[in-house]
Amino acid sequence: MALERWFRRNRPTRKEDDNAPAGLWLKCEACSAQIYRKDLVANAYVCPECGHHYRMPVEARIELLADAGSFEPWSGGIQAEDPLGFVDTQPYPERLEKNRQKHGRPDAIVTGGATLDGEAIGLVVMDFQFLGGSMGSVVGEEIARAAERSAQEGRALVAVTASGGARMQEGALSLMQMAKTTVALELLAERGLPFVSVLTDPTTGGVTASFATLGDVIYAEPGALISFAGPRVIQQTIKQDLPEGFQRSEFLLEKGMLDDVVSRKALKERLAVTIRLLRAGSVAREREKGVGRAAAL
Amino acid sequence: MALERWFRRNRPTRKEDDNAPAGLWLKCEACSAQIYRKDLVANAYVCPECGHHYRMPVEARIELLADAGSFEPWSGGIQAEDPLGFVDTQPYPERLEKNRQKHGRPDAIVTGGATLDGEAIGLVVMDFQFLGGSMGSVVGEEIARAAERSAQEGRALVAVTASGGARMQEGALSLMQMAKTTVALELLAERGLPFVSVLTDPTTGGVTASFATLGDVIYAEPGALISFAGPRVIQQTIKQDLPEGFQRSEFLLEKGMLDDVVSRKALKERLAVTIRLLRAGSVAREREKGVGRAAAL
Amino acid sequence: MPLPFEKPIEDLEIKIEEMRAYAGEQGIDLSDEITLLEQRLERLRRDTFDNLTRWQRVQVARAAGRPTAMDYLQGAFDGFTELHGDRTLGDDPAIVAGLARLGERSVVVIGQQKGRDTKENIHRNFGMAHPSGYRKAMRMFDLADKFGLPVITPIDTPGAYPGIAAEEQGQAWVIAESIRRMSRLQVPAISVVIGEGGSGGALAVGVANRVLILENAIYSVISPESCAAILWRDAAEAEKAAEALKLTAYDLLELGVVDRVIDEPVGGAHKDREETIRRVREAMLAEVASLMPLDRQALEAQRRERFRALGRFRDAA
Amino acid sequence: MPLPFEKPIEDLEIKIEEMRAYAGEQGIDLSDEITLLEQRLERLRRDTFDNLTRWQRVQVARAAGRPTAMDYLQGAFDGFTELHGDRTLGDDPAIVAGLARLGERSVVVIGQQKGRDTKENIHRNFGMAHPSGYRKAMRMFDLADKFGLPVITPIDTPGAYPGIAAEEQGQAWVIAESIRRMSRLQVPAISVVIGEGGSGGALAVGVANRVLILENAIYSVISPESCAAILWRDAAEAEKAAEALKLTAYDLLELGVVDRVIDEPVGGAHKDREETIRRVREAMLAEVASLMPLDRQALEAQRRERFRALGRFRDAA
Ligand SMILES: [Zn+2]
Ligand SMILES: [Zn+2]
Repeated sequence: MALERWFRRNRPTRKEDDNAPAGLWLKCEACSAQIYRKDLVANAYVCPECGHHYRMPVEARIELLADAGSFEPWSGGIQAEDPLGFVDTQPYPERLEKNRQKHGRPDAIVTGGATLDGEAIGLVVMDFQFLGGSMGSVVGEEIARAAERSAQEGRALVAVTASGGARMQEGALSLMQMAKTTVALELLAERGLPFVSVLTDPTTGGVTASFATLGDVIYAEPGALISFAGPRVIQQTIKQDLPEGFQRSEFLLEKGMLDDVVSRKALKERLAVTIRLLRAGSVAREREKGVGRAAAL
Repeated sequence: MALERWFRRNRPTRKEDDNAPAGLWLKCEACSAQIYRKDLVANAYVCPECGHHYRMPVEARIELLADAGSFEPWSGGIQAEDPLGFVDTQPYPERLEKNRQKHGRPDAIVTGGATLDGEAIGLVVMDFQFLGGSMGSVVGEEIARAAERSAQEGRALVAVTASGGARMQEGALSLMQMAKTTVALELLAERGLPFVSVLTDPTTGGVTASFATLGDVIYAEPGALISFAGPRVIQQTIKQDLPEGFQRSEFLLEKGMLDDVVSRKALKERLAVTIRLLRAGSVAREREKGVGRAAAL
Repeated sequence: MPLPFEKPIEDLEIKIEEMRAYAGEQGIDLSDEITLLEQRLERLRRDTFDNLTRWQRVQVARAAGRPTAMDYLQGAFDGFTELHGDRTLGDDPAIVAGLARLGERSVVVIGQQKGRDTKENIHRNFGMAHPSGYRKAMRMFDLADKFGLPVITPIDTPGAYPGIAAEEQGQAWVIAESIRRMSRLQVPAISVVIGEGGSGGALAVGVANRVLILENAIYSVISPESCAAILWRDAAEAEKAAEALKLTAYDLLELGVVDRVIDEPVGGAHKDREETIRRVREAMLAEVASLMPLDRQALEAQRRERFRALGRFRDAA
Repeated sequence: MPLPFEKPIEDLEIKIEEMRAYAGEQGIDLSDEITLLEQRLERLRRDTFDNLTRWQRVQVARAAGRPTAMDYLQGAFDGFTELHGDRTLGDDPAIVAGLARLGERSVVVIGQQKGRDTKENIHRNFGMAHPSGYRKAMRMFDLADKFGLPVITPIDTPGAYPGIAAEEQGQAWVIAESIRRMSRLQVPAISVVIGEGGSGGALAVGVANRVLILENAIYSVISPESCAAILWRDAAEAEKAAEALKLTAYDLLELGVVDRVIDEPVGGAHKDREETIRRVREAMLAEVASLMPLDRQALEAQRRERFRALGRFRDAA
């Protein structure tokens, strides 16, 4: 479970931007090339040498996809409660407060309206740095609201996922967000508005098993871990090594689960093209409907 | 292709009832027991010793399923043309005429109305002895009519299939029967009437790949060969031995393709129970509909 | 084998038995003593089961002898006719589905089935479904919609199976699809958590108009053991995790995750299977009856609203 | 490599080339002779291709260099965006599907793809789809219905693959389902047989409102080779079988199996790919335009009636 990895990793508090190793220079974890950190950031967190896709901060993601100046935030108006009075090594409210402080947002998600190459969209971006991108009541509610508002405003919905799964500190309520986000997509479907999901590293557990894989079209970034159960859980269950590339984007493409693996560089254009092609149908339908059975074949 | 087998087998003309070896006594092809022929017939062509299911004649099948005296034939009013002027070792019309004479029906199918344990049904029974149960225009049309008439008369439809596939002597027109029979089932679906198919040995090719596998519930008899491509074709293609039990009912049950394998002995009751359970829904819906949103939750 | 906290109860039961045997052998009258002990037993049972800790309830929910889905299919319904296969990948024994009669009505039943013994447990994969199982469930949803049959789903699974084939075949995808498909049903749908409601693997067949739960059943986002392994790095802390997760029937009722708790006989469902099955049957009958007047749109809308509303949050500071 | 009956044409082409080269080398004017030869070539081409036997058309339909589905996807449409996978079993390269623009309209395209060389042929399994391919097609039908996009299916397959995995995964089931799913489309659907329409494997994506066919394409219930193997016990009798099966474009038009034949350039599609693609594009544009005024119900009804009516029979004697 990616969540477990997240917990382990985050014991020793890390630098502000956890998406790429710190320092002026870094050694690429994929190709071992020495990269100038600024070059990596300028290249949308893709290794300029080998194309390895690093996780990227929410703000950079929005900048990547939304047309300049078009993003208008919708999320942020709500924050989590502690419905279970959950305490592990620290109380849930404290954990939340630290994350709020550190990441400057109420929870592991940002949503908003934007244009993407001119197309009106609702944009959902998950923040894996905030409690492992786990989906509790707030994440679920923000996604549901974004889907509903997009439907009302006639926007396509684009969701960029990154999550360790459900937020166990909210117990069964977090499980229920899987159903909540799913039913919230229905309004979009009823209005013939596309929902395109973009799965990024890592997308696991309850997020993968709900709205993330219900995209009309599903794209994934190269090399992303995408799963229901995490590799460690599976390894513990079956006591065997996992196949090479197991649960990575390319593997899942081969298994028929993805529409395509799209590099970050090509992502915006591909989303624009896809949304345009899907939306053109309802436009044509609108224009030509009502003529009915008049024309004989 | 089972059709090929049929052609090979049928070169030397066989006795009237080809469904079981001739003679007063026979040796069971499955358990090698000596069986008195009349016992086999009396036992619905199931070996009394080992339960091996032999193919059974159409009339015996109708007797097995229809309540005594309830069967009223619908088919028989149409016969095949020779749209291609097809000649192989003999002209198609001659082949047809011989089969008509021998089997006493216009083509490889009998349909009719009946009650099955009191339930009103349309019954379709294919005749594998007639040109390998191949589906040409007449078989397709009779099935389509039976489906439509059942829908109009509020009957469930039961189809007992046995076929080598499409009738190549009618070329692409026989291929089109796959679509014709499929669309004819739509009326039943629209009226909430169940279609239960019973796949018997052998059901292959275009019949398997159309109406036969579109049953709301699909049963098969034990040991029946059910396939798209026949074992010989596959063997020729892949040049390998086929797995044990490949394409047999029990194998397909395991592969998720069948609702159950049902012995001939249990078949009538199972069909009755299934049809009753499926039909009860629309009855209840009918009775209780219209109350609408009145009752609050 | 009694559960740990059942030991005093069992000891007392044995004592009463012994006393009875002794009285018979010796031909003496100990009926007053026995009656007293029986009253004590009854009190002990009640005290124990009225005050189970969450972790103890987890143990009851998983207890050997607790009625499984199949026990309900055979005991609470009539003429259960199993339908096999997902028409795609196979036939998953961890999910048992088919047609049956509940009282006067035909229904579609989709049950998650653990084994009743080791052999069956292995056959059923301990009630952990593969994608094939959820595909079978979706096929049943289609059948239910087509023929207007209410859907009943007895839930009892540790979770969807975490394995290589399951992931390759899109476990996440199929759970998501099943959630959506079930939410779109045009017929009444009732889920009953009869044992373990394990995470997404349970929710996949739990998007019902009414979600019921047996008194000692649990429903959780994660098993206490896995939760403990993550939070305290020690699966042995499961007891602590069970407390923290608030996964019992009454916790869930308070959270709005379930709509109704069905009381178990004193001593737990495994101590009186027949009575448990009878109570579940009564509850299902009542719930189906209450939903039948709703039309298709109303049923779908109610289900959608029910799940849309779940969650707790407040305005950001 | 020319087809056997193309040999005289190719010989003449070579002769003209040689004469041109010779004239150039020698600096003499042979233009009159060349013009004469070119006229003869044109006549020879026309005579040959106007009088192809059925078996020769089968060879043209399968000729190397004949435009494949992908050639149309890239040449007749704009902005083809491939979508992969069936969300169940895999991604079958024998069926290429996605979104594209046809003129002003967005459409869903589902093409059966043979290889353009040996390597691609192996990758594409010679255009023979597995169940996964048909499941992908069905997913595209769903997408088309949801977004109101017309469906175009270029057909070119020897047939659905006859193999162990294909049978295990329900090849027959998925073809039947695909036929039904396509017949239920609520959008215009157009099939174009561009090469080989091989039996159920072709029909699975051929249940369209309008079925077009290229002049030298074929559409048959069985391949001539298999037919010959069954009827004459000799695949070499394929020529005879091709004649008997009446599988050419104009045969099929007469039988009502196809609605329209698209002429190929003289010499066959493989001799002028661009012009062929242009003509197919024009035909598709016209057909989509003619269907757009129909509403959902009318489109479904027309498709249903079209296929319901196919077949030839008479009253029994
Ligand atoms: Zn690198
Ligand atoms: Zn025998």
